[in-house]
Amino acid sequence: MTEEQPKPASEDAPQAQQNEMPFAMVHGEPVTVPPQDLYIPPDALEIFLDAFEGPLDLLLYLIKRQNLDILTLPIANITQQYIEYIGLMKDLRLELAAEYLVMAAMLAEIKSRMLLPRPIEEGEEDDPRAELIRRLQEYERFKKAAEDIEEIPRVERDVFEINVIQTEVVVEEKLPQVELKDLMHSLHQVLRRSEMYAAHEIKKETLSLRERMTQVLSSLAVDDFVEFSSLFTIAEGRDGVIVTFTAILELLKDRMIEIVQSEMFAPIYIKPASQIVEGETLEGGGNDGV
Amino acid sequence: MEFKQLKNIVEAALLAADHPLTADQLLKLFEDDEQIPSKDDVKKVISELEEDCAERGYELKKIASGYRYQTRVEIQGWVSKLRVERPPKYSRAFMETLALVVYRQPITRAEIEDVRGVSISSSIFKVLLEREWIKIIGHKEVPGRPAMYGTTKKFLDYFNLKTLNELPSLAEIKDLDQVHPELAFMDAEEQKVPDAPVQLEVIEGGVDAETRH
Amino acid sequence: MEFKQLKNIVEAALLAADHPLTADQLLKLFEDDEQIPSKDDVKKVISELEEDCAERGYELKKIASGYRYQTRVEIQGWVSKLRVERPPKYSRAFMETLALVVYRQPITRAEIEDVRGVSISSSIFKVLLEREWIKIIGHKEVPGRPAMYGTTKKFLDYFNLKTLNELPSLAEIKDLDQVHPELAFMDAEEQKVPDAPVQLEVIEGGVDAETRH
Repeated sequence: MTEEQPKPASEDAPQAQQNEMPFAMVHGEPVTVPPQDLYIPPDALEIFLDAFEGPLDLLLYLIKRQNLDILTLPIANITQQYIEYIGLMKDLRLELAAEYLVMAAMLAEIKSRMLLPRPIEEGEEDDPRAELIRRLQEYERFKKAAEDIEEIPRVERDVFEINVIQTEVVVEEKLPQVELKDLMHSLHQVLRRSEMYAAHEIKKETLSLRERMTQVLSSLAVDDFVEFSSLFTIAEGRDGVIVTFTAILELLKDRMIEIVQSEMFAPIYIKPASQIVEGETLEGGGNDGV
Repeated sequence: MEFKQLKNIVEAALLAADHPLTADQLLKLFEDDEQIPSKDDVKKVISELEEDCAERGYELKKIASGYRYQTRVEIQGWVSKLRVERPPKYSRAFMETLALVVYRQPITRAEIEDVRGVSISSSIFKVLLEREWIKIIGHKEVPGRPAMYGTTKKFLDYFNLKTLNELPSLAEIKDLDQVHPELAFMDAEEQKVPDAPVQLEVIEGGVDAETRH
Repeated sequence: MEFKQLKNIVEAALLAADHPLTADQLLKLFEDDEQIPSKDDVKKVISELEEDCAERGYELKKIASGYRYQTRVEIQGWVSKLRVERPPKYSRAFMETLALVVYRQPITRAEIEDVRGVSISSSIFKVLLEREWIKIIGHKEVPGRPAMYGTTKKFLDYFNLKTLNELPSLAEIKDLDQVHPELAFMDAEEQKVPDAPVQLEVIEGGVDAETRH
């Protein structure tokens, strides 16, 4: 996609622009002549931000374009060019990433520091450009590394895996093994995502209650009608009775079960909440009551 | 193109293709070339390739939709072991669905989907029901009467639990990283981490990606 | 078992496997046999198989997680015509992020952003993690405990590598103090800048599906 812009740049630009509208407004001034030596056709500006991977990339581009070494970073020049780009982009109302503006500020700061007189004893390590140069070099290394990786022959693009059909495979099915910690981990993940912690007071809900609810419903699935008292196991003691009772209330509240009593003092029965269609009890046939 | 190169390309193409190829389809691979091979050449290549593997563990077979390489029945006993050798693993969606049934039972599919934020494929329930780790324990009396799921005795047996109470509470799971340091990622020695004091933990493949969006 | 049959089986297994196989994994195919081949035999078979296809359109390649048959780069132009979909193309942002993980692992997202000077879209990490090219290998013990990323074997496999060492080494960093100390402050106006017309160059690969969605 390297741009071979047919449009002449610096030399012919003045004549060409005679009858043209200003193509940008910089600081309120109409710009009819594009900045010399960094002319980007206005159309191309649109893709400007996509073309560069951020301010470091843009700076590198400005430096490389002039065949300069990063180490000799001509700060005044680069700053000026950089800021002109930014100005153009702003006037074209391109959405400007904050990083570009931060860089502009940094460049301006370095420039101003370099204009100030320096005490003699100041060594090179205090060169205000040092940090910027370090970052530019660092970025350039990885930019190059990314290009290198891009060149490496890779599957799907340069080489293709060979995967010959196996004839008449008798599939020996092996069920996946699951460990409890995997299960806990899954729950941890899903809860973290759903932010259930924040929204509910589920902490109060004990697992035994949930389990008991399942047990109660399961016994209904088998017998359909279950005597209330048979749901309690005396051996479980007081806590067990409370859990069971709470489970029944909970199910009742959710309208999953109904409680019926034919007459006063007759045995109380629990049954699944009334099923609308006769015969269609629990779907999934074999699975119920397992 | 030399015959030898033609043969190399046809052979590699047949090996790499994920579906059978006809002679015409093979010819198409060369349509941008200066010299397009003839169909006869391609057919000659194919018959040579057939002979080349006459004594090998695989063969070039002509089936209805074209030619394809396949392993020979004679060695199926060995090659089929490839399939079972990798321990199968349940997907994250599967594990999370199971975890939600465990902790929120009785729960409907819609409720699980609600928490996970994505729809769940029916096959997950099918497998969970087939393994008899969950069962339908009733139907919720709301429109559509959706099935409500709960865990089974088999589930408890598999995980060696007497009751669900033996599982950590939700609050503990929230602090999973701290509570169960033994879950720590075992690769520690392999992954030399020079930089900073680091606490490793099990988060395999892509977990974070999903939390991000 | 005769050597020839051993070779036939190993060859067919490597051709049929949908993932790379190590010598040990290949040995396992024979564990039910009366006479189990030695690992040396298997290795000998492998090196013979490598030679057998030296002049073919495919090769037996050793990569991070084992041996795999694959087509040769040289015939990519023909074989890629088999694929209907175009290979995924990755943006520069994506590749640079990957490069930083490759060379700087373990590395956090903030550290990557620091070097690149821009924030990185989450979708890049999502894709990298989903492709299992990178994984979270721990958390840095700094505020927020950010995830640290590292590369996986899958990454090496995908890029045809045995180890990370096969990657080109990173460019050297030149030392500002040593190279041009005298230039340190000679700057600004004196520096003649050639004022050639300039076109926007570096658009290549910059815009891509990945960064866009």
